[in-house]
Amino acid sequence: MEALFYVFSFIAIFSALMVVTMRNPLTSALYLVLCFFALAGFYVILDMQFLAAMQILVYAGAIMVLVVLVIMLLNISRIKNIGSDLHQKIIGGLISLVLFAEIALYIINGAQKKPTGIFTRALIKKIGNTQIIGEFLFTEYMLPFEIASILLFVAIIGAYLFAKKKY
Amino acid sequence: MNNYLIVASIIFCIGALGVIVRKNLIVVFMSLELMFNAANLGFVAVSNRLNLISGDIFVIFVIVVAAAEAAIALGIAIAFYREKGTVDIDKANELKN
Amino acid sequence: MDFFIKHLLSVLIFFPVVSIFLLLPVNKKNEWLLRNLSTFLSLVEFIFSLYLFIYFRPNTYKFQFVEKFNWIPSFGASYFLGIDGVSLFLILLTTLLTFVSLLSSYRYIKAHVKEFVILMLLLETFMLGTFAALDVLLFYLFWEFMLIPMYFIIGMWGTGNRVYSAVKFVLYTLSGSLIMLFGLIYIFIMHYDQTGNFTFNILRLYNTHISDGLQLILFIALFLGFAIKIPLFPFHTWLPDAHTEAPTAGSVILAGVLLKFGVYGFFRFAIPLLPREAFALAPFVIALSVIGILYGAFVSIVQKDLKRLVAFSSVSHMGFIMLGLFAMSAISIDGSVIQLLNHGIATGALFLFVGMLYERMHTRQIKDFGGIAKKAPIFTAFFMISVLASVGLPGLNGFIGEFLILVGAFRSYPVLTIIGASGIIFAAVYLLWMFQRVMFQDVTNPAAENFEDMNLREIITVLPLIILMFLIGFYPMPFLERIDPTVLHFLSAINHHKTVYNLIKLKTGLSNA
Amino acid sequence: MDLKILITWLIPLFPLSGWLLWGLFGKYFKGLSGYIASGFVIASFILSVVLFFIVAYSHGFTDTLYPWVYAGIFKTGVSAVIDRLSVIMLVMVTGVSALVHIYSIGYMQGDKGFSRYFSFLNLFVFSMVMLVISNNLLLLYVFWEAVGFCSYILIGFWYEKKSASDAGKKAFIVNRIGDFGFAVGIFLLFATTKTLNYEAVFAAVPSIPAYTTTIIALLLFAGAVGKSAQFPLHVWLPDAMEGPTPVSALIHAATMVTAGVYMIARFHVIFSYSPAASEVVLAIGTFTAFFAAFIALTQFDIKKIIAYSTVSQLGYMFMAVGIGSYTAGIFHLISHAVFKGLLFLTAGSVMHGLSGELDLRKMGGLYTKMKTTAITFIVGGLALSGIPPFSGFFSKDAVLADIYNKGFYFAWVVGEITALMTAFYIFRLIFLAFFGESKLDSGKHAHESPKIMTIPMIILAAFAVIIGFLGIPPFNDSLFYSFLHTDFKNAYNFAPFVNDTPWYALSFISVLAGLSGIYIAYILYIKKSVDPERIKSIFKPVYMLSYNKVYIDEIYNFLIIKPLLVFFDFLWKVIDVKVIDGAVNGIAGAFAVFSVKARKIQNGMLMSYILTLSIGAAALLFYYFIR
Amino acid sequence: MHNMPLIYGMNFLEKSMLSIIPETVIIIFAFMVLFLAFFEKLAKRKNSYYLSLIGIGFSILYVLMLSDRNIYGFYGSVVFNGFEVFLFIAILFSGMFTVLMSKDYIENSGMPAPEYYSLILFGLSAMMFLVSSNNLIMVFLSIEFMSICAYILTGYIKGDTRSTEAALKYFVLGAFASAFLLFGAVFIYAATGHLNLYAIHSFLENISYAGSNKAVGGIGIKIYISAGLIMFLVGLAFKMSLFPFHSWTPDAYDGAPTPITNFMATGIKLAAFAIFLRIYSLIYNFNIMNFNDILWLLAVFSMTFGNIAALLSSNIKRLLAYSSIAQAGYILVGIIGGGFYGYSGTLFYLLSYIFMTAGAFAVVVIFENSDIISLDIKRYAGIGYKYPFIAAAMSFFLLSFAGIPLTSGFMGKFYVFSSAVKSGYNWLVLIALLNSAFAAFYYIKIIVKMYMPDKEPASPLLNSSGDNLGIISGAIDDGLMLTIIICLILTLLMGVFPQIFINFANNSADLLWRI
Repeated sequence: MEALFYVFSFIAIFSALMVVTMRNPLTSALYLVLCFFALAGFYVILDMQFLAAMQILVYAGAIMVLVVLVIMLLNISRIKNIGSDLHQKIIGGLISLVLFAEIALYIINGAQKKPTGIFTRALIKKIGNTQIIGEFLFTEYMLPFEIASILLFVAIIGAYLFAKKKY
Repeated sequence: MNNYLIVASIIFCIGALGVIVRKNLIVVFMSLELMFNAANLGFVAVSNRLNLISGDIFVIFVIVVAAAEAAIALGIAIAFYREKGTVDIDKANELKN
Repeated sequence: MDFFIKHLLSVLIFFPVVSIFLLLPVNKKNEWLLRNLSTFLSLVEFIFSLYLFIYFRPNTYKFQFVEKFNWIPSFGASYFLGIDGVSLFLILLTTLLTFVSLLSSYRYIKAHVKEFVILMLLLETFMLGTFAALDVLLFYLFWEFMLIPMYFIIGMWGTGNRVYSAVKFVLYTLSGSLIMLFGLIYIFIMHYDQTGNFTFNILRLYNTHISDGLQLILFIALFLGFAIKIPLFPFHTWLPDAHTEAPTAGSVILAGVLLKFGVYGFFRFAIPLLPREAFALAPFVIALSVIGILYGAFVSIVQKDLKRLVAFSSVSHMGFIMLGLFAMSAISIDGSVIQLLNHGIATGALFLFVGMLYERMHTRQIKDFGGIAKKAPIFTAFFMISVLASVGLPGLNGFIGEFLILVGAFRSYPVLTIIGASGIIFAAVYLLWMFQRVMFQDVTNPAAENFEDMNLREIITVLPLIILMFLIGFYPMPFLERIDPTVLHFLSAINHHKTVYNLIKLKTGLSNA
Repeated sequence: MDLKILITWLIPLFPLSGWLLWGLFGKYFKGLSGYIASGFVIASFILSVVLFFIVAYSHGFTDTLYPWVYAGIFKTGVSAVIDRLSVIMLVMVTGVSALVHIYSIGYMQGDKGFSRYFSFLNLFVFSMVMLVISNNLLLLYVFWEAVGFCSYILIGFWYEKKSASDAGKKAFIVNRIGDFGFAVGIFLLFATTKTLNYEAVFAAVPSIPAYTTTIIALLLFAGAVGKSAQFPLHVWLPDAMEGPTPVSALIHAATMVTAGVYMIARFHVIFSYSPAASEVVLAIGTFTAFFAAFIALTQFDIKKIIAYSTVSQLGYMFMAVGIGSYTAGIFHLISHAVFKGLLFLTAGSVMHGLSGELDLRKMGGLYTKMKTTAITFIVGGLALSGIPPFSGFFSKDAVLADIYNKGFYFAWVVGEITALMTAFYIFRLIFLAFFGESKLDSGKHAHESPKIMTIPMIILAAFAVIIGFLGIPPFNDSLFYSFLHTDFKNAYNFAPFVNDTPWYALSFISVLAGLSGIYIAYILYIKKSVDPERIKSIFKPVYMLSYNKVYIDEIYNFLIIKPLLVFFDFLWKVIDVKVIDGAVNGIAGAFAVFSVKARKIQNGMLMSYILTLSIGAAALLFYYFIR
Repeated sequence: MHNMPLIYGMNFLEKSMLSIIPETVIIIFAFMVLFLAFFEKLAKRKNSYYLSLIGIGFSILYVLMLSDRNIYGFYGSVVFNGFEVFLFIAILFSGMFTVLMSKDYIENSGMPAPEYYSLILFGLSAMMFLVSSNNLIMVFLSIEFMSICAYILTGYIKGDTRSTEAALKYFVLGAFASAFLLFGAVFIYAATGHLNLYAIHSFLENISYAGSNKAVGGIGIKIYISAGLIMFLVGLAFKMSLFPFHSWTPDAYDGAPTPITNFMATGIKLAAFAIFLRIYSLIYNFNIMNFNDILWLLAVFSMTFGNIAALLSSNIKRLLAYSSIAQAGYILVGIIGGGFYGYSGTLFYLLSYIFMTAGAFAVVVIFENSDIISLDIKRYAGIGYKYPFIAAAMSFFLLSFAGIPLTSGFMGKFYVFSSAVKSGYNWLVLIALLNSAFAAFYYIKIIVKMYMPDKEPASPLLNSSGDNLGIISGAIDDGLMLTIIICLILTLLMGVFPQIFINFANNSADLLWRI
């Protein structure tokens, strides 16, 4: 388990770095996919196979495909060479380092709640995570689920409005 | 246990870095996705640690929202490209002061 | 009738609003009707306000014509009106000057007559409300909104760089009164903390107990608000601009009424609310006022613009008033109140005459005038009377006020009073010199050759003021006998604080020794 | 209310109503206003005479017309005190005014400001009367300034002339300076005694500490200095001659300028309780007497000469009240009022004859042309130079004798010398004007004035002769003294008589002085045995000093007025505009600058927006450390 | 079902449905409006306009019908009580104004109406969900929902690069901010193990009483919570456009269609403040963290920056944007003041803020529609004489922004500031007052332009300006006039007789505590 965790975290962080550093958006898109895979791996470790599946399907499957499609659509050669200037890199690096330091500080010095829930690994294994999630999704989180559906609908309208040439 | 959160925060900050330094709208968007995913990781880890399930539910909704945002983002990207002929966000400088 | 008397203050405050509604349907083109109707309505208002004087019981300090309704219960704010000997005359002054200035602007205001008269009446409402309100929130409401009509009057009908002056006027006074608002809110909250219920009733707020250090801060806050309005010496720079650029009516109201609010605020709010700091800081305030007296006089002497000269002269006069108020003796405060009226009357009249000069010659530079006395005897006579009234010539109103102020103040602050009293010399210098250069000598400016004398309207405009000058000068008793009880009560109310303060001073002095 | 009170208030009422009449409806009356005005004043003159006898055969009284200013403990009414002092003054004031009114009808004939003139003249009479009878210091101060105002308006009567309006302004402002002291004195008096009513004040005076009394007395005296044109503040009186001559006669010779003396006599209690102050009065008086006479020696403007002589005669009066012999002072005041009024009226008649000519060097030989004027003038001159039996002799000698007998020898000597100079300059004037060959410029042919002007002159001349006998020496048991001195009984006698030299010895000396003065003038200007030019060249510097009025005006101008004006200009242009207003506008400007800076943040670059956002987040997360 | 917090009773579906009726109505109407788009004939702009107005009207009706209810729907993921009633009304009003403003605007710009109005309605429903949401998932979801509608509407003008650019900036920054919000949620979740706000509240209650004993991990949990709250705050402060997170405001306001600018300035800000108030009021009493220090800074910076930046801006929309940043600062003062008094003050201020802002934007829209006048303030010269009523209304709204008495702005400021003084934040109030003193400058600058243009002969002998006095002849949109009149009346009413509104606010602030 530990070993797997480190492997996955290495992959995830490495690919994330690649995403932001690669010049060619296509490359970074592929690295992003890799990163998602790593995250899916984490989920598997954490006994959330369902989420892992979602991750692969929705993200790596749907969203990234969409992204790649758009990149292709927008004449890759034009957008490949959009560099970024140095001082900006430096400041950005600094800021994100500071952010990380601070968050890490909180994480290290803080303490989480004692585990009080009942969904132990054993229970989840017994019932099966998909079933549990399903139950919750359609009882306690029914309303968010509905809203999410409307949200997606609106997003479709939006995409359509943005993408079409004129009214 | 904190390791998961540390990893999550690292990815989060990398995402932030990407948003800050990159000028390519598409890449910026991807970095945003990274940030969201960092949060996802955090949720899953925490809910697992606390033997809870609600965190995992949250992740599902985050994924949904991410999808929606992807749609919007790419729509905007296309519109922007159509008008400016590029996706360099530095070209978005008409509105100032 | 009985109802009318019982709610006279409300009637007075809201009658101008009613008149505005009467004026609204009138067509803009029909300036004749607009002017006369508005003037007539303001005259009616003035006549109503005379009822106050008639039904006012002298020889009592109690508030009269009191009206009290709940307004905002959850702030403890109420629609609480009432007048005592001091506000009575300020209200009368307001109604009179509004009438006068409306009558005076027939010729001066050429454009947007409708807007002008409406704004003037609106302004009147708020001025009256400010004087009548005994509820702090209500007072502040009237106090601050008053700026807006005045701002429009200066900015729309002013001369020169009127916009600059108007904006300066508003911002300067606004910042002052916002700081004051802080002080008021603070006292309001303190009273809540002590009694556990919200109230803006000033009479209740008087009982708020405030520790010394706090009093200092709060007094400074209130001081800024009121001192800018007066304006006291270092805060005076908005005044010359505003007065100079404003149209005649604006200057009259500005000098005649608006400047009074600062003093009134000190009398009604700052001193009774924070008596001990008032006593402690009195020397500084008095020093400022004396500086103001001399400074205003000195600067007026060298002015080249007629209106600016009068403006600076009111800095000097307001200095006298503050000196009297903060000397904290019955005589001097009586004097200050009388002087409030006098300044309103005399300076208002001066602005009227300057306005007439401007209407005829289209200039305000002193050097462009001269020899007008020969052309316009009536004008000369009235102008001279007002000049002398503001010089403080005995027999006219100005003298009574200044003399009482100085006599009263001399007891407690002999040196400062003497320095201040030297202002009467310089007053003579700048006013008479101005008068000589403008009216006497020979005609230099061809424009003055056919300088027509005052017509009937103008005579009617200034006559009430002139009559008042003589009345107050020769027989001030009707005024004094109404003012005196109020002032005595004011002093007795704050006096025990004075004794406490003296005790403290004594203690500290001993401890130092 | 009973008769005498009615009379008391009628006296001021007449002129007051006159003023209102002419002031409001003057232009409907035309020439008539002069006669009616004079009628009013004559009426009040008659009433004052009646009042005089009432008081003489009964006793004085006070009355309050109405409560005037009641504020806290400050209570004063419009109230009158009628005692022997005030009735004498009343008679004098109303009498002289009546004559001047009548005279003016002729003098101001055809002036377009005719009724304006009479309205203000009436106003003056009213104010002067009130000044005399007022019973508290506030009222006194009011009319003290009111008469000042009248003189201002009447000096500047011909306001088209810049010099006239200047003179009026100068008179008012210089008086104001004196009044400032006077007012402060009143404040101090009130602060110490809590009242301003005469009786109460006088009752309180003995109990207040001496130095306070001195300060009060000196402050009040400052007012007198201004009003009566004593040394530092005398500058306004000579210029005041710009006004119509009858005005000079009434205001600047007979009545207003003597108010200072009257005031000190009225407040004799205060002054007598502070010898120091009285000595100051004496010193100022003495100096002014000499100093003014010295200037008068060399002037050529007849009115100026008479004006300076007024100043110097006032000096005599102050000497008298300064040594505590108030009766003598008042006596000289009365007689001076008469003969100086006479001199001015005659001078006016000369001007009238010469159509406004004032320069001695352009006159001469007028005696033949205008006899009445000349004779009356000479009578006045003799009275002024103290030649028996003219009134000046009695009054001035009464003063000088008291000064000698009370042991102020130096002052006495100066007084005698001044007497000599007085005689000299007035007869210099007479000789140059009325005798010798005419130096009139062509086209000017002098003519005698009309009856309406000459009759008042003659009446005054008669009085100038007879009035002196009221003080038939020895003065101290004369009729006048015995009538008046009772009013001064509660004065503290700080300067007792040290020797009682017989009066004739002293008066002999002063008559000698007078005669010698006349003689010098005679040899210089009639016999011409000595050429004035030679003497002028011998005493060149002294002459220039005298001729230029000791440069007082110039000194004031350069040392006080000019610097002040520069300072005021600095105050306005630099302190006000640059410093104070600059600060205000500076703040506004600062905000504008901030605004430009602040809007730099909003540079339209998404990049920098994200930066600010994340920096903000990082900053907030710093909370961990301040936690 | 097991760890589902049961401290609140009813979880029956019909009760739950009751709790979201207003939103549901709006959504239904949104679909109906959208449905119009499919039919050329029906797609007339008017239809969708009126239809959406009717929808809002119905929703308001339902809100009023339910006004006395106190419901926890859907297993406590939404709440509906007086607090919501107040804010629903406010939000629906802002939506109504937005719709009213839009008619002529989209006529002129030829935008497809049905989508536009339906998006506004969707946005409204999102806001209402946000306000009533009682669960971090709901919060996140509805914020995103709301934002997405806003992104789309911002970029709605086709072929206008400014609009697209605004949408771009708004989107990137918004997503960035909500990522922070999300990460904050992780921390809160980790600390408390709850997503339901009331559950979180009761949990915090326990630990705050347990003090800092290791048994419950007091200190550590507090650290986690503070981290979570801070990052959450970043996300919300972005929507509230407080100082360091304000940067999108001027550009988005500028680029967006003006009615949408109004929508953002009123609705979104309102919803954001509401949810912040809800979350904040839950942790306020417990000594979790002295949050007020941070808010203090944010408030001071926001108002100072907003005012200073607005001082010189010449574009009216940008000026209003900056001023809205400053206004956010003032509103925050009330939240800092805290307590019942402070919260009710905040609500009152928010309500008054809606009316003045909507009124001001309505006037802007009028002058945008009548194409003679652009957004540049210089072009406003002299309209005081041309359009007296509109100019007067505009000046009144501006004065209300400036906080001059007789306007709701004054009462709101007074209420908020006195609450802050009450809890001892004197310096804050003093700074705020000085701010509003010099803020008056740029509001008055506009009035100067309208009434005292330099063109006019600078003398009392003005030549009376023209005859076309009176309202713009007929051309003006009745919806706009209606908006202006409503806003005018309400601004005046809240300024002079605020008691009823104060009662309303009090009552809802009171229910904010009720758990």
